[in-house]
Amino acid sequence: MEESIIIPPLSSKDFESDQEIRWCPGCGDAAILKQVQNLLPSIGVPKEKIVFISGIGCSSRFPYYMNTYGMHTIHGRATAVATGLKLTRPDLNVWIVTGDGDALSIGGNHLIHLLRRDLNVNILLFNNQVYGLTKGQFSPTSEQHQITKSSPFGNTDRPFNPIALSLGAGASFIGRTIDREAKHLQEVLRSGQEHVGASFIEIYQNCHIFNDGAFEIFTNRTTRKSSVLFVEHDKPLIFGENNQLGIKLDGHQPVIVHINEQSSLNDLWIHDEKDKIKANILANFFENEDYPRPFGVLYKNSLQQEKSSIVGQKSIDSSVYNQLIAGKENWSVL
Amino acid sequence: MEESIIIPPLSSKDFESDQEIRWCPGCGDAAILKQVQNLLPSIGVPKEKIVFISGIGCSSRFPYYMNTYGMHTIHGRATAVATGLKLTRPDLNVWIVTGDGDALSIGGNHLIHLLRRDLNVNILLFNNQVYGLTKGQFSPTSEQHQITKSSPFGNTDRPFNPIALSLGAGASFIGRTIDREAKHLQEVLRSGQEHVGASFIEIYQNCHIFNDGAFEIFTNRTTRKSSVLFVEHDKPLIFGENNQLGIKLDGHQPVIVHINEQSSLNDLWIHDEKDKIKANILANFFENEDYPRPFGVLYKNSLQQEKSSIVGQKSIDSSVYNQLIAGKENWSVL
Amino acid sequence: MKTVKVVNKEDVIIKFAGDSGDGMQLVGNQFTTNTALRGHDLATFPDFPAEIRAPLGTVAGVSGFQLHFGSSEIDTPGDLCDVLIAMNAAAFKSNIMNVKANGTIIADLSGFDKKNLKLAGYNEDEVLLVNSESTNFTFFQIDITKLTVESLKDLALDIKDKDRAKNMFVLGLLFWLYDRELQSTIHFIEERFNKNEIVMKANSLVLKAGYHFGETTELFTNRYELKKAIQSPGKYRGISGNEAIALGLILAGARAKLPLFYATYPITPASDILHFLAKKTQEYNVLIFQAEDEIAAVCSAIGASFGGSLAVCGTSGPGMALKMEGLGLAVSMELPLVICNVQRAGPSTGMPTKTEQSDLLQALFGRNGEAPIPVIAAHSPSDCFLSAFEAARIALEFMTPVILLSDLYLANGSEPWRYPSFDELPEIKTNLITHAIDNFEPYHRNSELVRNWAIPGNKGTEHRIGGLEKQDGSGNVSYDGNNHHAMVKLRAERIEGIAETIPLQEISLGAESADIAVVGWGSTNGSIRTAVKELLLEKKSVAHIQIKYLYPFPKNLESLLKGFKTIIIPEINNGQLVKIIREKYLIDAIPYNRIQGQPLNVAELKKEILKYC
Amino acid sequence: MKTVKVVNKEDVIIKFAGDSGDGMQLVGNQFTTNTALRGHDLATFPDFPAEIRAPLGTVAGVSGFQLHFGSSEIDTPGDLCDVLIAMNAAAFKSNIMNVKANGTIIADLSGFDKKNLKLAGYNEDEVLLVNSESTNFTFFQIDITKLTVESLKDLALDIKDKDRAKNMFVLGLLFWLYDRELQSTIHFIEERFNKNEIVMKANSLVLKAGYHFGETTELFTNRYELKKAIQSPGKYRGISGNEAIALGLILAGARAKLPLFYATYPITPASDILHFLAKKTQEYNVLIFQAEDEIAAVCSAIGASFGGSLAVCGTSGPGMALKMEGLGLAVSMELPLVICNVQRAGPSTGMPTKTEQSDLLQALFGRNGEAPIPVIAAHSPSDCFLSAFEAARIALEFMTPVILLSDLYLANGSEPWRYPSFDELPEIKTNLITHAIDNFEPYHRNSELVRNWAIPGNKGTEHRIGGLEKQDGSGNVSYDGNNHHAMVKLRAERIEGIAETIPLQEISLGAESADIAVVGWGSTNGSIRTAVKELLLEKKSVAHIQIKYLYPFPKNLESLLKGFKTIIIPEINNGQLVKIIREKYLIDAIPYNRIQGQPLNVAELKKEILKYC
Ligand SMILES: Cc1ncc(C[n+]2csc(CCOP(=O)(O)OP(=O)(O)O)c2C)c(N)n1
Ligand SMILES: Cc1ncc(C[n+]2csc(CCOP(=O)(O)OP(=O)(O)O)c2C)c(N)n1
Ligand code: SF4
Ligand code: SF4
Ligand SMILES: [Mg+2]
Ligand SMILES: [Mg+2]
Repeated sequence: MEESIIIPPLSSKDFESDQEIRWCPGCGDAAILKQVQNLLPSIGVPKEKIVFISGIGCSSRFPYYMNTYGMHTIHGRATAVATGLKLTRPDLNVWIVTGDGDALSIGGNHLIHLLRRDLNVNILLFNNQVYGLTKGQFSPTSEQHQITKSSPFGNTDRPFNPIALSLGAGASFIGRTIDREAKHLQEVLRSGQEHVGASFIEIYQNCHIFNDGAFEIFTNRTTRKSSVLFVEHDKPLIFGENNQLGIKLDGHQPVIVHINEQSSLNDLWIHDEKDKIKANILANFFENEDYPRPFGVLYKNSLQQEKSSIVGQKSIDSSVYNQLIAGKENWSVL
Repeated sequence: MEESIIIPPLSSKDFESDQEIRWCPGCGDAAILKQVQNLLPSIGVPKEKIVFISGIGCSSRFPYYMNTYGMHTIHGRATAVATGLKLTRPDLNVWIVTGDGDALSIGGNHLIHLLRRDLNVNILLFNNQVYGLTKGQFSPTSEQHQITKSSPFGNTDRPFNPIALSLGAGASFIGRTIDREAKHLQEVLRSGQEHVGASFIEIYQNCHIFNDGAFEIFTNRTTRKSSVLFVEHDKPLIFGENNQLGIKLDGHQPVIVHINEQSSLNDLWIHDEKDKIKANILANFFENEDYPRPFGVLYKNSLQQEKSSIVGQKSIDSSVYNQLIAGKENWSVL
Repeated sequence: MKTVKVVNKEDVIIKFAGDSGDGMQLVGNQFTTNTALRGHDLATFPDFPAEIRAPLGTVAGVSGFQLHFGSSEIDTPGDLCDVLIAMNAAAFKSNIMNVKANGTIIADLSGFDKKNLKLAGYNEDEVLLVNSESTNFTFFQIDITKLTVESLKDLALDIKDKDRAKNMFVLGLLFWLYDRELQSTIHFIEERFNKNEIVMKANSLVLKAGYHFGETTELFTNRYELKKAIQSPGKYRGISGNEAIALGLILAGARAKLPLFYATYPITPASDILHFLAKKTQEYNVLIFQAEDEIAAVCSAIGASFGGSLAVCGTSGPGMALKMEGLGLAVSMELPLVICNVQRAGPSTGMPTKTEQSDLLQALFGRNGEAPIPVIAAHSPSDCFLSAFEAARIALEFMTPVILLSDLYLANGSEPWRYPSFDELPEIKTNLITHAIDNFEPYHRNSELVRNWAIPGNKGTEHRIGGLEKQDGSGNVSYDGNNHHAMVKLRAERIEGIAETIPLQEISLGAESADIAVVGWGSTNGSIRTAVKELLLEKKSVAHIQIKYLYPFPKNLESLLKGFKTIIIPEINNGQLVKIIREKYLIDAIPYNRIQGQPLNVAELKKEILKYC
Repeated sequence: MKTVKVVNKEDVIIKFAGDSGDGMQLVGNQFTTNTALRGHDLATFPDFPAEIRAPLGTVAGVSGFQLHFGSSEIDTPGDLCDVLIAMNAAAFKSNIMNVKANGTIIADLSGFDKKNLKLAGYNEDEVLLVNSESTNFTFFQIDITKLTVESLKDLALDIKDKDRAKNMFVLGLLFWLYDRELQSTIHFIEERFNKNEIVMKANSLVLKAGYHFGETTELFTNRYELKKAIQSPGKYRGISGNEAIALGLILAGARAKLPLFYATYPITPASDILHFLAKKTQEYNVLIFQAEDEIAAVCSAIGASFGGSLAVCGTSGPGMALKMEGLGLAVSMELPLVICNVQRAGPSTGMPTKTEQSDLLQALFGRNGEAPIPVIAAHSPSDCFLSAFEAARIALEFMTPVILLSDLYLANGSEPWRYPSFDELPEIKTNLITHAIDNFEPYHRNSELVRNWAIPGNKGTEHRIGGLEKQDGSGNVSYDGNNHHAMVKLRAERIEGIAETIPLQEISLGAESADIAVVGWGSTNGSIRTAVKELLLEKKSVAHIQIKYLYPFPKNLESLLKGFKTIIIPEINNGQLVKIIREKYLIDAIPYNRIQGQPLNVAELKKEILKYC
């Protein structure tokens, strides 16, 4: 079965299917689609070896627009479907596209188990903090007190912290990016794709119909620089309007400091993708509005080697089957 | 409806039902049952206000043996059933009894959502790292490489770290204890019971039929003291045969030190139940065999006030219902 | 001055169709309210696009609203329409096949420019087609957008906002055409835009402009008049099926003196029940719980039921499938529970925005083991109210889960409803125990085989229940074979016993002595009724029976059905009720199945029935 | 020397019963192997306690093993036993009502001391009862434990271990009683304890001691002899239903040249399929996946199926309920999949260690929407092999999920199986595409309406499928009503078409011209066959039909059934197949239902059939 594969140079166009895009004009989903299509020609995998699997939701329409193999499954189960595919076909390049409802509400269990099993797939969680397709109920990432169709007096639940949850589930790769940062998005996707193991990538995605502006603070010119912390491996944590702020670790406590005034660049927390405790501390920023929101590859620690053999390809003699059928104890009737 | 309740002094016997105990003789479940029955007379809640809810599994037989209200539901759903009961009846004292399969395999999603919602219930997870009732398959807490009926060549999956998972899900109370430490068990249960919010308590429980000795290292005389770290709020982290070892935080990194030799008592990490980062570091001990396993209340942070009003007790005039029926626009036909 | 003829009409079907952004639902609803206030009977059905916002101007993006009103009883929104309002070419394209011969089309010329024609998928030469296709119709091409903008030339609004008011022009024009007062809509505009005076003014200006246009243009030579419908005296309002379910549940809770706990996971077309109830939680004894999935929803409802609430779930197809294990538990625990399945087209995700009634067999047989659950079906939007109330009654009186079947068509459709007052609704009795009982047995039964309901907090009735087989009486776990056999029989018998408390099956139209009975259930009621009504006028020997109680059946159903020579069972599925009737009564009932995501077409149905006349 | 009469017997039923720790399963299996090698036909059924380890000596803790063997065809493990081995009072108590009048009881006296009598729930005076109850029987009270320990007095084993060997004493005694060779068991002992010589020695010593005891004691005056059964020539082995399913699946994969992917979540009584397959993963093309729940299991199987595996799930009752949404997706995607439902007593958790066949209607109708899935049922432990193979064939040949129904009784029961060789098994054809196709359409169908199966990795057939309704051919999402109607019909038609590839229904016993047909499905086969066989000997006009293909039915079923005056349908449920037969053929078939967690009792069934003779 193994042949030497010659990959013809593909372009992003090759990954566009013939289906008309049915997202609301301006939906963040389309921006993400574009970046995925831009990325794929460069990952060195032939088109027919790529599979996109989604659940149900606006975001889960994704596979229809990709000219690869794909499945638009049922709500919450993309992770489970992908598990069966990847277990039996480790040779394939499997992408899961899911929403905050799909992955974290109905599909929460399969997600944490997939992360625990550390299957070598890429999980793109389109987080718009709302149920888009069903027209605007709160989701497990909706903010507390958020007014939605199903919470007219404000959502009473606290949201999940998806980074903390995935860390807790044992994820080996955790990234966060946002629909509006095309380059960053593509780079985080690329890191995830290169990582051997389950890559969990939370993508903030604006639903301008039912939850417009949820991430405005991270995209708006005036607030963006002081709300977003782009982390890079081996680089200090720096943010702020003029990159004047940094984060230092005081023992195990993160502290925001003015660079030069309170602290020198050298004293800053240096991002270490492999440090789980640091990843936990970064994850906790979510719960405290004083801290900026970290974006980038927050944690990455390869636990395994790439497997590429397809299971079930042993060549077995019929006599071996006959042994199986006959069992240990048998007798003849003449 | 509110009456002043006179609680007659109850004894542990009052909490024993008339049902014969059907666990294997010597099962850790029975030891836990005993401690729960010992605890309840002292929590100041009348028997009829207490409800035990379980899923399916050996451990989930628990409610049958408690002379309180109880439900033995379906596999994995005790948390969901309890959610409905507690939401509608905040006046009740609700206990969930579940196993590692029940809570973390099929029931994983309801568990993390319950923790996220921080419902004021007590969750007792009987972790025997195996499926008892179905006779010995691996569970999501089984060790990697563990040989079981369904993993004759060794379990290939990594286990969940239940403490990390519950932290990641946003739990407000996390404890760990073990069937063989009667007093410790009772004290951790008491703390959980006193906590307002979801109390998640992992109880190591020996299944001597299908996974005997899984926790022997924590109970065996010769290994116990150097493998177990009993944490107490505001106390330094000390363990070891002669309490000669301690844990220090070097920045955000935990380091095991010989007390007096390498470090003084004063330099040791002081346990702070409320510190989530520290709780994360403690949780991570699980992944590193060099560290002792922490037992006790690992994290506790009340986010809410006790609610005791029963919902749905507004007294509503029939005219208010008539308004509802009539709606905004209506007309008469004569 | 032009002369205008006033034409009398028995009934009229209008379809409002435009792009999702064109406000057709609003116009439809306004015209409906006005029509209802005018004393006509009516039925409506909206027709949303599958996408949240499909691309502008495309067929996929067309949003429609059909209104059928008249001076006699109206049972359906109608098959083909008399009047089509087409705000653009796509709306025209997707509705033209549903206009009656010689029907009227009112089109907004601006929506038929080259760009729109192309977006609708017409190519250049087909532009002619639009016109030629329209020769069988009275085709009014009016530049509504332009007229709208003109009428607002003095207002300081940007062009986009002016544009947006064009639906009011249509409404005004129709008000003129059907000789209506503008008052109800002007009132509505004032309320709706009370924070934005300029928009308020714009809308009422355009409304009047539309009306005025009708009056002055030479285009229209006819106006239409309809008599009031004869309706039973009483208080009326318009109501949709989903709202009626929500109301029915709140009132059932009130009449049972229990709080309502509604646990659900959003799913089309059931979500509006949630949205409606969510708004009522502060004023009424209603708690809603949006669970993490449908399994959690049903399980939390079981928990709430154990705690003494009227516990209810709402869902649809795929969500219903997920609830089956939980429902089995509720059967075994004998706890009251109502599950509303607002059906949509399956299998699997299917067509979430299309109607179907294909979950009946699942409702009856979808669980493992012998797990009988009563099933009832609502047959019109307003009937959803009493059906929900009745489902709750049965659940509470008989300590059982009950499945209530509705569907997308009932859920979104609406009609006038003669509503009851609180006091007219019967009280619902429960089996609640409120005192201590010596040697309490949770499965102790009354003469109807119903066990008692002792809830936590009640002293002296502490007990444990679960999903394992149990000894009758004590409720202790039992693996005894004879006990199990007896319990299986007993659970079934208890449910069969509900037949004692439900009304006998009536014939809704026609006589018991007719040759043919057309037997339906659920939302086909309107179509079947209309077809049979017409056939009766043609002196055919037919009758119409609509079954609400699907399990158990009314006690007289067998003898009633056996009186007919021919039984035809039309369903929007591949034959489900027909299976049950055939099996139970060994009647050679004939299925008639149209599975098109739409209500049954009356004309087609009539044709089918005629085959047997 | 004592004289021993050799008595000839046609068949014998022995029930081994003791405490869970007494090793009765082992003794039963050993005696069974010996019996099979001797050339008798046989059937066995174990009877485990519900608890893992119920308290020692209690009725709840009794573990049983029933063996029925004989010189003619044996179809069931039998109703009442000829011989009861009772290792303690509890074993006696829970089995005494199932011993034939004048049957033989061999009791271990040590297990009937005061303590044991009390644990069994006898009170002091009832001790007499044990004896008096036993007067209808030949009652041998032997102090087996003591004799065992004595026979080991020279071995350096502690008393507990000596005690444990008592089951070998029983086995030896029975070997003497039925004139058997000890060789097969000695061989077994040597293999089993090859790492513990002393235990090995102890066991064979005790085995021989038991045999010797029979020979020397004056107690037994009879020995029993049975002729070989007449069996078709061939190679035989013993097999249980669960093992047969596992084998059938592996071989189906091999004959289809596809890897087997078995995704499951442990559940009684299906888990043994998992355990068996788990052991084969290194040698065969088998991958097992223990998922986090049944939903993940079915969904992962769908993923594997999309990737080109033979994907299979095994489960039971509650787990089956959870798979329904996923199955709907597989129906919509038209992917091959086999679901083995090893049924147990419901509803809900029910009685997990008791048998039942109450998931048939769920298999047929448990999904939302119109989601037809073929259903086939195995009717004996060994038939599970071909049934699993056939389920896989249908799934792969017709690109559809298939439900295979087994039950606890088949799963744990065992019988001799004349096994085929690899080459005797037919090849299974698939619709796999292995080349690029221009304008590939995933829903392009062959003449049997089966779509093609293009799997990832195949260049030039990239495509997307999903659970939304799709246009036939292209597979593009479609909300078109006519297309949907056509697709619903087409999905059903494709499944109905399977009838062309399955054998016609045969009569298994009796003649087509008989008055009465007793029609069953699944595990009732043995009981019905035995009852009808006996009635035929009594010259009654009856026939036996066992239906394997439950959906679609064999093409001749209707005409076959309509030839009989009376159709009786016995089922271990509250009437499920009977509903389908009544509905489909309008035959007034009569249900006979015993829902006791047990196989049908032949005597009772005969009585029922006689009512109609
Ligand atoms: C079993 C089931 N339950 C509910 C639904 C209805 N449903 C479809 S998508 C969705 C949530 C979508 O939210 P999210 O996953 O955040 O995706 P988004 O639309 O926001 O991209 C729901 C509840 C369904 N299709 N299936
Ligand atoms: C839906 C469903 N799937 C599977 C089962 C079978 N089952 C019963 S208990 C159990 C696992 C028990 O393991 P755990 O929760 O760890 O409890 P333990 O017996 O070890 O206390 C399983 C798989 C079931 N009852 N229901
Ligand atoms: S509803 Fe929101 S998420 Fe869905 S397509 Fe529209 S903008 Fe995007
Ligand atoms: S199997 Fe294990 S967990 Fe279950 S009762 Fe026995 S010892 Fe306890
Ligand atoms: Mg979302
Ligand atoms: Mg366990």
